[in-house]
Amino acid sequence: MMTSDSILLSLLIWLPIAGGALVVLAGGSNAGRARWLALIVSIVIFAVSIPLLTGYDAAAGTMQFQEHHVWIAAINANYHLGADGISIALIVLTTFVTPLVVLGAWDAVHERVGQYMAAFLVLEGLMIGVFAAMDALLFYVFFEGMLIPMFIIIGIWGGPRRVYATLKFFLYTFFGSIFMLIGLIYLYLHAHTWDLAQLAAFHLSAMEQAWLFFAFLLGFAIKVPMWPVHTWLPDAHVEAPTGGSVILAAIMLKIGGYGFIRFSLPIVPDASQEFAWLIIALSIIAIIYVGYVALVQEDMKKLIAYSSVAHMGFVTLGLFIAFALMRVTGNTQAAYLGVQGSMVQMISHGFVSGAMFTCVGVLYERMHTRMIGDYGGVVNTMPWFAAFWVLFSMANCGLPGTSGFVGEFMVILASFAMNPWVAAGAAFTLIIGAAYTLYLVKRIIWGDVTNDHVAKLKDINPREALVLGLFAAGVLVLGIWPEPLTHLMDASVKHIVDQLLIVKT
Amino acid sequence: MVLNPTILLIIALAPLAGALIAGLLRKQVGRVGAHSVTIAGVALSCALSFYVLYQLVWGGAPTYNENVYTWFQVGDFSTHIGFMIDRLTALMMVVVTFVSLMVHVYTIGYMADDPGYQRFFSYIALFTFSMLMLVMANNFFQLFVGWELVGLVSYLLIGFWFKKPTAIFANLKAFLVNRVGDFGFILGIAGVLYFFHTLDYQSVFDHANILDGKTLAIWGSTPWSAATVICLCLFVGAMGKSAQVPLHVWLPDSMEGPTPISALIHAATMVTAGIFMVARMSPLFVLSDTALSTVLVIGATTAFFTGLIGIVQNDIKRVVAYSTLSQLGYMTAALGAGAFGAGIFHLMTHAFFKALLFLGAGSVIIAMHHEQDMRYMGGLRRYMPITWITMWVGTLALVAAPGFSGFYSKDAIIEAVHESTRWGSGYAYWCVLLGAFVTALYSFRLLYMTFHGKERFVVEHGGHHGHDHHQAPGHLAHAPHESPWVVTVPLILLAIPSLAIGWLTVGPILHGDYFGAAIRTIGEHGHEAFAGSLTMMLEGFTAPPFWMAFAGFAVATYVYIFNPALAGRAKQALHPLWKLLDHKYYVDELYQLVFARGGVALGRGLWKSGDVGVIDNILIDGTSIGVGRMAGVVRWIQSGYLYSYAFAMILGLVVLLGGLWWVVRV
Amino acid sequence: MTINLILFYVFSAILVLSALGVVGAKNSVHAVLLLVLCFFTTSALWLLIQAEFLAIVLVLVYVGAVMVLFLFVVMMLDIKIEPLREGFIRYLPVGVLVAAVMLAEMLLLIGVHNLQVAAPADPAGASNTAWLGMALFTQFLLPFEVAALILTVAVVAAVMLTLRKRSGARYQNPSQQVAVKASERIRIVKMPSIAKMPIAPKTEAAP
Amino acid sequence: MITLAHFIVLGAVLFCIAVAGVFINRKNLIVLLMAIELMLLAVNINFVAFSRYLGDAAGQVFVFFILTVAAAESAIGLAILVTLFRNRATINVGEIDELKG
Amino acid sequence: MNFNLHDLALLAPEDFLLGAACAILFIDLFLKQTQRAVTHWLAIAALLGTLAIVLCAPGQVQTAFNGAYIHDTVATVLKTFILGLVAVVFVFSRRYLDERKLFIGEFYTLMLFSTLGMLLLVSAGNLVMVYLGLELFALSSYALVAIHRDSGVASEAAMKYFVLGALASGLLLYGLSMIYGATGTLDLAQIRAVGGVGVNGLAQHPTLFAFGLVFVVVGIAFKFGAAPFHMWLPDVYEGSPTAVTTFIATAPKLAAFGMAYRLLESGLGTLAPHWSQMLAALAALSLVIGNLVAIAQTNIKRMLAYSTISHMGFLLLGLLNATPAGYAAAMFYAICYAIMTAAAFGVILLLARAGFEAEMIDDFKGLNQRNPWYAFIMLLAMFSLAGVPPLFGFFAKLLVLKSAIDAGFLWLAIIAIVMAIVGCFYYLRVVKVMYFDKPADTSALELPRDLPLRWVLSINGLALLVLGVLWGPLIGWCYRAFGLPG
Repeated sequence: MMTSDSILLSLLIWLPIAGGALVVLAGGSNAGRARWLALIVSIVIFAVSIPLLTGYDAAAGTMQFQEHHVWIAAINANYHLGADGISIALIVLTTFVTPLVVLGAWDAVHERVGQYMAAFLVLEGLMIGVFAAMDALLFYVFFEGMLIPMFIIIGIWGGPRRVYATLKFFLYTFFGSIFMLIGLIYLYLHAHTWDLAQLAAFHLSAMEQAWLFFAFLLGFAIKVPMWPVHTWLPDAHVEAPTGGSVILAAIMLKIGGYGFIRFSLPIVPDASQEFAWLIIALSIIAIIYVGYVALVQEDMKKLIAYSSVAHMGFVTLGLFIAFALMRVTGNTQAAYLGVQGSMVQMISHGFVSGAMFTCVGVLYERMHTRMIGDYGGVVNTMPWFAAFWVLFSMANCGLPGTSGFVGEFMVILASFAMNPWVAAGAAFTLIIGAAYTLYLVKRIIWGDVTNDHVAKLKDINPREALVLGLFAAGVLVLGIWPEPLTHLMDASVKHIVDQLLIVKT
Repeated sequence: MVLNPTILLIIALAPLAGALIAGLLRKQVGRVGAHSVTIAGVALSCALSFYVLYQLVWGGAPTYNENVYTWFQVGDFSTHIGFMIDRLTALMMVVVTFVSLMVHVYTIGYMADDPGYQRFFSYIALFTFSMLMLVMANNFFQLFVGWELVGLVSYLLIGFWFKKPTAIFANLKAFLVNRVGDFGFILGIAGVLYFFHTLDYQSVFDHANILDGKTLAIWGSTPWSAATVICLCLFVGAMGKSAQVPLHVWLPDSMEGPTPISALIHAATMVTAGIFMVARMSPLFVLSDTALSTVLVIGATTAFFTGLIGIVQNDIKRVVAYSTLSQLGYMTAALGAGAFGAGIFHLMTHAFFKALLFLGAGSVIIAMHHEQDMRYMGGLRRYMPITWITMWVGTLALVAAPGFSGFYSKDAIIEAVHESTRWGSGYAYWCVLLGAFVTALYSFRLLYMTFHGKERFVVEHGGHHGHDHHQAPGHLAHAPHESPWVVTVPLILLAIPSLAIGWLTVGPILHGDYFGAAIRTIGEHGHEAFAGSLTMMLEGFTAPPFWMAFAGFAVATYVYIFNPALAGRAKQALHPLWKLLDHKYYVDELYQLVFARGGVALGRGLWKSGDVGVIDNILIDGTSIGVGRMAGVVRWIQSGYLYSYAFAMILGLVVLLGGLWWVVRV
Repeated sequence: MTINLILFYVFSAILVLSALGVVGAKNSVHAVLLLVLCFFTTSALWLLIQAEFLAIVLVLVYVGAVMVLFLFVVMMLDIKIEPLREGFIRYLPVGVLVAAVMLAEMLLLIGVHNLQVAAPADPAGASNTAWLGMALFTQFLLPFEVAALILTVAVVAAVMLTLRKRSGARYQNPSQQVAVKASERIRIVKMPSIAKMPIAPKTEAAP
Repeated sequence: MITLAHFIVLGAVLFCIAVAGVFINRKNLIVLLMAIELMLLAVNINFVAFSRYLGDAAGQVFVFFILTVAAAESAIGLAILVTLFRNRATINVGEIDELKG
Repeated sequence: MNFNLHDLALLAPEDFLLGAACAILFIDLFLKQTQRAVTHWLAIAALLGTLAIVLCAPGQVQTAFNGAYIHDTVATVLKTFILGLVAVVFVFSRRYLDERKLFIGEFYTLMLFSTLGMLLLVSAGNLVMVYLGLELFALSSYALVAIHRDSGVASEAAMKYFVLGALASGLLLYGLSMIYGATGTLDLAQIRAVGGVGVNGLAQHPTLFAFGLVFVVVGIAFKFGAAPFHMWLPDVYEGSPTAVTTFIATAPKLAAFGMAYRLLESGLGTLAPHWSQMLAALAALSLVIGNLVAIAQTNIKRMLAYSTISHMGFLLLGLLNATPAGYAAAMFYAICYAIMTAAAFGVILLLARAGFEAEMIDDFKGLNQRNPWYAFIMLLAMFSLAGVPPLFGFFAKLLVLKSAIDAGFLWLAIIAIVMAIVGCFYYLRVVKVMYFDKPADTSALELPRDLPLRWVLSINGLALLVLGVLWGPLIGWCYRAFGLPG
């Protein structure tokens, strides 16, 4: 079967990769040319992704922009792309963040600029591939392929312990995903297809579902990351260059959540229901435990990384309460809200964490330290920067009016319908999230100038202001009016949630 | 006559526009531009708010309840930004915008020398916007949005002088304590959604009775009444914002912010959001006696015990701050007693006189060159008569001197608590009654220590070197003098309602049908007796609260005017009590120990032993080290000797042969 | 017990003992000679079951060529007879045990009782050699060619590995020899017809 | 009567001796090469016996090839041995352990 | 049956290669050292010519020489890649040999004979041909390992290779003798047909057949280098001149697969339940030992040797399924492995200079800064070996894992993936050294002006990426070779 509604998704996958090759070939020796080329390519890609938003029929909520080509006939694997509201939201997030990363690294990276930019562009293509793949094998290829550029990014342009961090990152995530591969192979051997839609319709016994569930869980839980398999993230974030941290936090983590939506929920719904308590418990632990851990971090990036873990707890929580809601209480409304909440949380976290890491990068470029103790009173010398930082911090602790609030709000509301205590656990983030975020703000931004280095800081330049401003725009727009986003995803979310009712055993 | 949505939008957005212009274009608009644009915005809001109030009260406009836009829609559930304007809302809008306007004007004088001038105006205008969003909300979601936004602005303003370590400690503390309240609040909202499937006020209030008989399994097998759970959760939010015990700790510290902020946010408006919210939720609260009892007890406790602390404070603003706490306790007690109207009424009167007191205190502070310790004041009435007089007005209103606005509201509260038969009302009555004494005591103590008696400050002439930052306490470079008109005019404008608003409005608000359906009340408070403001005033002179207040006045007068030495002796005699009060019952210390240090210790423990110790070191790195060791061991087999290689092969063969034999042996 | 069987046991005993000797011998020369003995006895055993051709080939090829090669190498290399190392004694029991276990397993799996078959009659009308020849040149023609190839490889490899150019030694260079031109072979020297002095002319020969 | 079993057992015994020779021998590479020759001899005995007792020529043909290859093998083996000896001046198995780990 | 010309025609590739090899053997004699390039190019031409003939061969299954030679698609696929890879090895090796005074005709001759042995092996139709093909290829390899006559380690490696190889072929032969005894025939097809209870063989004795199988499996495992028959492999990889290592690491794995397929499937297919258990045990051990010990290596050649062991474990995962899909997966794996390894060794060869072997992992320090392109090629090779998509190696792993799970060896698949993670570590270490470490010498790397080497290496490296994305045709070919729709 060879059908194509559009080549948009293919373009979005391959343009960045080709662009990456172009950047490294044409700009390998000339840093300036590499930067401009990368910027132009990434902006073009963003422009190309706009028709996804405008051309998408949100009311239908189906997979659109489909492309279907036979890839490997021997094992019935297809190059099958498609995007629904959920995918589109994440794809556009990716195309939006990438130019910002390119801009953000404009002056921060001096060595091997061409390779740096190329790595990000290739990464972008692969990530879009993950969000667009409708074939499990294709998904897996993109899913794993992402590790390579990220490994390189952390390893080359990272901090002093970059080798440890990047190896840990790679092996950790590889470990998880390879079990998922076993699960996928098992599925293929029984269903003789890699097509996600067909897999979702394939009947599996309770035992099979349980095993598959854990295979998927390992893969996605590490990616998200969920407690207790989160420890790669702080290390990776701390050591990664700014752009790496931004992409890692803003998009790569989302792939775990996206995986749950595309794999665990529809393919093994009964096992997902069976073990939802586990995920919910882990999510709550992530929110509370990791929150406390974030509180005591001495390294800005580590703190933000831990806060990412805590925030991603909302994503998994929102997804897995849906089972209890749909199947036990029949509260469809709350189930929608929960899943939608985790989606919104993902997008929002993309902006917020991306922005936070960019901010850290701005400081790091000037002071070459990430230790909180080396800062203090930055507001005195960098008022505009401080304003951005406070804004993003507020978004990070879920202040209404910023994007950080929307998803948390939805998930807390939804989880109350499942169990007030779960909601209480989730709502605890209001306290602990504010505690670690504002404690950070207090130590870095507020106060009198603590040392000469801070005294010499210069406020952000127009380029940085542009990057932070765009992030801020994302944070605020989404916070003030999330309706377009929820509308984009609503029908797709409904579709997914309705599928949860299908009992497969 | 119906309300015009455009006007409502302008009311909300005019301050926001001012805030954005002043904040983002501070270089371009300059100082004058900043205060002009924000004052213009707030003044417009204020004027239109009065117009709206007029339309509602006199124009017969029906309650306005429309959405502005859909915030999000998920399935059939949607949240909106929208306005519900009834008389309660309109009253709050007027109070908020009026006080805010006064504070804006006052700020011109108060912050004249501050480098963050534009930023300040931007913040307070933003606050006005947020507070308006809060009070004008037509749904729980927007309520929460406003709720949090005012928290944000409060955070920013407490930490306005971000170089002061105490300020940035206080703002963090304020935000976190508020967040504890919000924690409960959001759960309450979640509960509302769970039972009502909507967050719109109207639908919820219309169907409030569906909560009847609904239960939640919260703990063990005992079912909890849904109404109680929801109301308690919501009330936790109110406790945070309105600084009720035990979440009161942030409010005194919030005095680290500039005084206009203390007046606007931490006295007149934001802290009363909790009161407003509970009143707004009255249709829900009336469903749960348990919740109301809790509210009553907590309110009464706050009213009395925080007032006591005010007696021992020396910082002029802190005295007013504890007074605020205490008054908020009164309002809460009123809510708990079911007298929602009285609570709101006190909220309104309190807004005026407490703003007045704070601004007056601020005026004193300006005069004293930012010295806030009352022990270095005294006799200021000669230097700043307007401040002195207006402060007297405010104080009399505060102590509920009959006729002053505070009298009408506080009396109604005490009466309501007295009449209440709810569990805990006996205790509450004594608290609020004794509170009247305490209020009078610390209020007059403040007046006397500040304006009367001997001058305890030294004016050093010719001290031109630098500013007075490094001055020893009580040493002033210039003689105190009356504040400029931008300060005194707001004082006067606030003194007028402090004096008269109660007299004028007690009838319609408390005994008339002002609130209509906006507030659901229980009981028949005061209906039997109201015969006009004058009568009420006269009756007031015979009621126990008056005598309690008078006693307070008498004691204060004796101790601080006639026998100043007595204060010191009393302090000696009642040392343990004094110490307890001076340390605010050690609540701060306790929290610091348990939550702050405990939290950090917990975090460190989880991090070091959990994340680093178990997960990373043992599981992750341990595995890799283990693999490395195994590699070393296995590597040893590859000895380099041909015979061991051959031996390995043969061993493999032997094992395979053995395996085959095992398989075929049967 | 037939005479054949007695002969079988005798030869087998010699074979096994000499094989043990080969493995355990301290002196390489002894080992080579014992191996030769092994081949001889094996050859005898094969004669017992009328595999004459291979019996003879074994002696000719192995004893005549391969073992001589071994001996040659043993003699050529100056090999010290080294004392047994301690490790050898220590691990010997393990080695013997493993070998014994292996033998036991093999015998168990072979199932000796299943192999008590007698030899069938000789194929009528053909000698063993002819019989093999027929098979070799019809059915196994391709392997035969490949075997030839293997021998070629062995030659090439052996020459490559062992042929060394020693400094000081003189070698022929076939490519030079083949490529030589007539003009290089002989130099025509012009001589004056009148010899003033009886000096012998210098000539150079191609190396 | 000599049965097939006699030869196969003999082959097995010889084979085991040869194999043991490979891994028990710790001093002399040449002996090792000879052990391999012994091993091939054991195989040859098997083949000849099977061929004879099955009345099939193929087995003996195979032996013929084995003999040929074994000769080539010895040639190469000894050539390598000589090279090794030239480089290391020893053919002691216990001393040839530069490559390990 | 008699010999006829048709038989010889079917052997056209081998005929051609034999003729060419002999011709080169002679021509080389008459070349001066400065003209040695002629040998080089002739050898490559010979291989490519053979390759062309292979590809032109008819598609249907045919036999020649009374079944001694089998022509089928499996053989065609394997021959194609064997020939191609040997040609690549030639291109890669030339400069390396030249700089070490090893640029001699014997290298080419022996290599060609060895290749011929492999071709015969993968087409072998009876046990004799299996043995002879194996020996032709093995004996040449032994000699090649020792080609650097003045190198102690090379002769040591050769000696070890030789002794253990001879031991292995002795074991194999013992097994073959038992199979012969059990079936009474040397022909693989007949062996399969009689299945151990043949008319000619010892019908009453079923275990003899399986008994022989054990030795056959050992022989095959040795050729693959599967643990515990892997001991030769690290020493040989390390000790040989890198050019020879490259050869040993690539094409022979295909030949070994061919041999395994011929023996185990064509001949002993009826014993699949037995041998698949045995292979499972070997696979598990190979995976564990190969990956674990590789971590501890500092010499990249040795590390790649252990990685080979683990890869052979993976390959066996496909083989033990004993279904056409499994064989296809294993063959695909062998091809993939050979291509990946060729790239890795190609980079080592490229970096090696006179007096510098570039065989320590640390020699690759900062390669990315000195030459990004070849660092990238090595990166592709390493990630491919590690099995990270979208590189070629991943898909090979995918297929063999699928086969193993399909065959019910889930436990084995789990061991395999766990060890793959361990394996990842040491491949990543190479990438780490190349990309994350600072080079000792930051100047741009001086690369040889050997353009064929650079181009072929680049193509080889990129092939890992391209085949990773478009591996459909290749797996399709493999599937069709085993009669599956592809």
